[in-house]
Amino acid sequence: MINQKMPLVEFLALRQEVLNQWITGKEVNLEEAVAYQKTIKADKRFSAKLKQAALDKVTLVQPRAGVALPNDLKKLLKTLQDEGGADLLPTTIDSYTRHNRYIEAQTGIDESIRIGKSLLNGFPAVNHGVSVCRDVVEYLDVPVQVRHGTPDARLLAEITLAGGFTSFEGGGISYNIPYGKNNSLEKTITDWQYVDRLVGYYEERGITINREPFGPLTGTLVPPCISHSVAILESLLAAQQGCKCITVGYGQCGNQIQDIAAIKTLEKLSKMYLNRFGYKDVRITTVFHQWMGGFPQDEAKAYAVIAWGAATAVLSGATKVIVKSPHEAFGVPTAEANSNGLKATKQLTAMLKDQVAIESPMIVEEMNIIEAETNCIIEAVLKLGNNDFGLSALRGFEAGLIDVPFAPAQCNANKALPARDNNGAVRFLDFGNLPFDETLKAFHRQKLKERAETERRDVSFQMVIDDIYAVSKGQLVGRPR
Amino acid sequence: MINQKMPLVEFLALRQEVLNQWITGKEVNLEEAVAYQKTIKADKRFSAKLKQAALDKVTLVQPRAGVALPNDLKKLLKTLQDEGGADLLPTTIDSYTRHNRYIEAQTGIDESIRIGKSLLNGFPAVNHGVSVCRDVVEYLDVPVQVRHGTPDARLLAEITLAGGFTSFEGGGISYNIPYGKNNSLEKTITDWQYVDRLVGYYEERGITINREPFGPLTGTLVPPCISHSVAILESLLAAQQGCKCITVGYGQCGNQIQDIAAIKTLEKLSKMYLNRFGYKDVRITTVFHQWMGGFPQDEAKAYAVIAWGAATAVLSGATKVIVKSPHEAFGVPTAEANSNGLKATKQLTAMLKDQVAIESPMIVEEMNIIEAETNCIIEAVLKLGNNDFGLSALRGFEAGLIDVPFAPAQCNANKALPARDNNGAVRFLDFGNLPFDETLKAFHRQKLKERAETERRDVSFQMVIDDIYAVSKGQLVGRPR
Amino acid sequence: MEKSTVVIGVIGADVHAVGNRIIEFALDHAGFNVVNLGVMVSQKEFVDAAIETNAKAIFVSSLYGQGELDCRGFGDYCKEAGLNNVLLYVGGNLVIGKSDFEPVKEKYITMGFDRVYPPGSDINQGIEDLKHDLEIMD
Amino acid sequence: MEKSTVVIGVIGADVHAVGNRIIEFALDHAGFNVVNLGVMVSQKEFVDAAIETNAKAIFVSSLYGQGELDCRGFGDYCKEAGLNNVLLYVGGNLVIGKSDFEPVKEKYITMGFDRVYPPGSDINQGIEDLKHDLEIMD
Ligand code: B12
Ligand code: B12
Repeated sequence: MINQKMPLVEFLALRQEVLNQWITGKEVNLEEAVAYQKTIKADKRFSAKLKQAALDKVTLVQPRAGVALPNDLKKLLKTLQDEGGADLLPTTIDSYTRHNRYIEAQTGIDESIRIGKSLLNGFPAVNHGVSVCRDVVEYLDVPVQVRHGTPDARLLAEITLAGGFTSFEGGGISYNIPYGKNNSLEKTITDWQYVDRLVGYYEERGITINREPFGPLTGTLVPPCISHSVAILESLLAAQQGCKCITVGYGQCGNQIQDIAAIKTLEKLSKMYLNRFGYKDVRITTVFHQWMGGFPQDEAKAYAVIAWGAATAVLSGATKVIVKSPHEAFGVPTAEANSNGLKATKQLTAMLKDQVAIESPMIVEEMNIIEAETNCIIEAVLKLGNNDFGLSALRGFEAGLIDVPFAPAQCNANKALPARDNNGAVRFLDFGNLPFDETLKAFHRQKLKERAETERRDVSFQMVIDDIYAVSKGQLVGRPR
Repeated sequence: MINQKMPLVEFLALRQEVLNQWITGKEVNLEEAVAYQKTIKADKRFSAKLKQAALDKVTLVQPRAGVALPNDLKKLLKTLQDEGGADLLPTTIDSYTRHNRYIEAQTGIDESIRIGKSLLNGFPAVNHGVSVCRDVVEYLDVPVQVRHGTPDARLLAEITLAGGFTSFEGGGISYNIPYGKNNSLEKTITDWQYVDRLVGYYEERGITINREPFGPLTGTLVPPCISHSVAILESLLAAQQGCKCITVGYGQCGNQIQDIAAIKTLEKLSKMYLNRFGYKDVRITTVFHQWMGGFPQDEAKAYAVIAWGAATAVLSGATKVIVKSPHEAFGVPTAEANSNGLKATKQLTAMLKDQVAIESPMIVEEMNIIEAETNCIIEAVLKLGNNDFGLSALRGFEAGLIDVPFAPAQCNANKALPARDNNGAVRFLDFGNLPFDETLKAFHRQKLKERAETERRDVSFQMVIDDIYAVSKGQLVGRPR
Repeated sequence: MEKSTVVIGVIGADVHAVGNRIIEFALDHAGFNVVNLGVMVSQKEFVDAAIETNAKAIFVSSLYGQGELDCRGFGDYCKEAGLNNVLLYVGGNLVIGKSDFEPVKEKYITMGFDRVYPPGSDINQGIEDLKHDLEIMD
Repeated sequence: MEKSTVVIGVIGADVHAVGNRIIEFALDHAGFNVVNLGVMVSQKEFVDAAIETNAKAIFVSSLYGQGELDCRGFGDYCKEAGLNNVLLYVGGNLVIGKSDFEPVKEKYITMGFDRVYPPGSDINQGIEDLKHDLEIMD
């Protein structure tokens, strides 16, 4: 980890090592890649399309999707574009690639070819290499992003950016904590500094690549202040390496007031901290993820959850919304199910775009809470790390000052526990080591006390379990039966 | 039309005439019917279930459904109850019965039996008679309501209330203006005074039958003040005849602020006017109808419209919501499609029930507008009719002081024209003879001017046409292409 | 050139008035002389109006699902009344329930209609077809 | 009576941790001795832990869709390691995409699992079955 923009020579030296990780690394020629990216027109670039959406105050829709084989991927993405009306497209990477297990990914490809069906849960872009990526991206009319969950995504970034993708999701924290078990945070942050430096390199050469920290983390009862803190740290880390176009994200919690307040504060706080450290020319946009937790199995009910997410996304003013499908509870959706999620979402993004979002003192109050919480965390963390962003993150997680609920990573404290309050907003039942001041703690305790009284039971882990199941069982607050 | 509770002897004399309209009228014995209604337990009574819902602050869900033959109807309603989770059930009456064309209804029944498929768009309850109705109602576990659109519903009411239904939709205005062409308003109001008197009779005998004026009227860009005015007049007319349990309704316009404000003012104003005329013991609840205009054909998009209606219903605090199905644009839904509409709706009524509705000065402002408009209309109308409710309605429509957009009835002025403003709220483009004061008129003109400027076109009928198609084409405001 | 007359209306006990208004507006704008009978129109009223106004076409709408019953024998009835050259178009939600359009179309063709339109059709399609059938050039 | 031991974990490169936590909590409450290997567990780790702790059952979870690849030969591998009497249960989202459960079940039975659970199964069902299979009385 370093605390400055990685010097060019150092970066270039490191590249050789990275490109040697798998055979396809050899295909990447940075000069040629820059030239290639320059041929991609504005309407197929993430940065331009997001900028326009922010100006027009509309919410763009984007699905998740990826399959093992290039031709299937092209067909799939084209359907999502033409039938589903996706404004932005993804390419979701398979789980072997995410763990740099390229040999197993190759088995997955071979097997998929053999039985004529994708056995991988995404597209193994590294194994396929640069020219296959270009072939995919060129086939489509809208910008395409790499979405994954890869702790060490250096080679993946090299190949996909040379391959014509114009946005890259992830970060050293957000693709470690929810996506791995034994990865050292120091290493993942360092590896992502490389990715950001690569994006910074393109930027120096006049090519803006959009970067998107993964907002929802574990997708499971993550209070806004936690995901905001990660988004802010990753934005600072990215800006430091020269990224200029960042989309910060948040996964819907379900209470509309909290969700609207979350998107508003996410944008505000990200900008504030970037400004504070002098990154004034970074453009911030926001992404709202439709409900990321367990879904109802019934498709009609799933549609309702999807639509509620779409509505909240627009009314919160998010720049884009990531869409779920009615198959969510079961498995990777068919192209048709995925399109249906998009169409349902688009109906509402369009129907609601002209509505003035409701202004309310209740939203302002919730914003104040989220800001206070996030500031407590970020200030404490930055202090601990002497304003060195990477070090701050590292020490912050070590000390449990940031703590992501239900994360599989061993470097996460896993002491803080969330639960819903009586109105469905996500609060803390256990603070772990979160550096909240007494006023904030009293607020959370009071909120959970209200719920406990309504439900005539004690505040306990059973509430958390009930909350985890709630949405899939048609509730928001997991009330006792 | 009379302006008092119809004297009992008069009512009983009139009954003989009504019961002679069709052979099944002979089956009705009022004494026996009262005794039968007394055997129906609280959990199968509309009045009790609505009261409880209002106390619990939950929103009940109810579908529309009806087929020609009793056994099919039983099966259909049972599916909606068990699969769809309907809290309240309907029986929608076919269009021949609505026009008292019992001979054609009989042909429809016979043909339906012959080809084994319902050729009628609803259940011809009059032709089937009292005991068949009881058989249907007894088969189910939740309360059942008669939903129709019948200008002269006297015989239908006699048969269905004796048949065990515990709620009856409609009114002399709301089942004339949108549902007929040449019906005299004087006659329909008089005929509905009979229906209300019948309900009043049951009430005197200790049986509360819920009455529900039909809120959405033509379902097509009806501004809240128009439907509110009709609801208030029909509530007064019903209360005068002794009805004590009234559910006032409103059809979703699509702008959330206007919709929430509409439900809140509907309840408030109805209570206010009932109080003013001394009907202090009438219990008022509200019903929110999911979007009543043209639907998108695509089912995923239809789900989004349904879910948006469900969400707004709960957040507005409506006591119940009437549900559409994903088949809406095509035809009467199958039991499955209808259940799917219910399930999607229930997912959100349950998920959102714990959320505090957003309080906002914008909602208060919109409430003020709706109240001012409605008061202008009602005061002018009551003045014209010397506080005689029936006469007021009659003269009010004659003078165009109340004017329902797109109504087929000749007794409606059809001069006022609605269009959406720039935020999607429904305003007036042409006031016709609506008795608005200058401040209100200036407000509407200003709102439409804003839209015209945004769209760079004049305010015109083309806007209205564009608005009529908008939702089915995935918009709310019908913007020019 | 003289304007051609089209009789329009919603058949049976059907009161869906919105589409009917728009059809009137669109035909009028397209240069036709429109005789709008409104909603709840009987077969007899359609035929009488067509004879009286020397109409070139009748546009029947049926939205409420009972069109199958209402439109029975419409073609024969027109022929009996001597309306041999009048074009008969029908559109709307022509049967109860969501169903394949082909069999529905056939059913109405058998009843004597020249053209049949599925739910939510663009009225401008109907107008184009009418111009084509009447050999009117734009 | 001594507590029976169950080894649990999420197989392969799968990091879905939420269900795993709940399974641990539920088995623990039901009176079992739980050895939770967490997420990203290899076949070898499952087998080693089962041998070491003298486990009566292994609960494999796979959520992320690649279970078909990860679970291949699991039964044989257990047998080779001498785990002949250990019950093998598997649950989660066992294949990619929404599909009929019967063929999925068969596929996993063929791989050597004793019981197979469809997406979103109630863990208490698994616990009941386990008690039945181990002949534990409540
Ligand atoms: C939350 C979530 C995530 C979080 C996980 C956070 C974390 N680290 O835990 C995040 C966002 C990180 C994530 C990532 C991914 N996810 Co995910 N995720 C989900 C989601 C929405 C909920 C899972 C959950 O927590 N459920 C709640 C728990 C309580 O239920 P459960 O896990 O099903 O477990 C219960 C039962 O199944 C049962 N059970 C489970 N195992 C066993 C075993 C036995 C023996 C028994 C008896 C019972 C049993 O008991 C458990 C407790 O009640 C599901 C979809 C859904 N279900 O709605 C998708 C889902 C599992 N994810 C999926 C995918 C594809 C991914 C990604 C590959 C792609 C992506 N979207 O980025 C990555 C995978 C990364 C990796 N390497 O594993 C797919 C799997 C597809 C498939 N099988 O076809 C799903 C189904 C979504 C979908 N439809 O596409 N995901
Ligand atoms: C608004 C509406 C109402 C309003 C009507 C107000 C009024 N008086 O006009 C109210 C609430 C009163 C109502 C009542 C009923 N309705 Co209604 N209603 C609708 C709805 C939602 C929209 C209709 C509409 O205005 N569309 C907008 C206009 C512009 O489009 P359009 O009518 O389709 O017409 C266009 C095209 O079809 C085409 N077209 C039409 N005719 C022709 C003819 C030719 C030759 C051509 C070329 C083109 C053409 O051009 C028109 C202009 O663009 C539809 C469902 C939908 N479409 O989403 C149901 C619908 C038509 N109604 C239906 C039913 C069953 C009823 C009721 C029986 C039951 C009830 N729910 O109370 C009653 C019927 C009363 C009666 N006797 O007719 C059903 C019909 C079922 C079926 N066919 O299987 C529908 C389809 C809803 C459903 N899925 O159940 N309804």
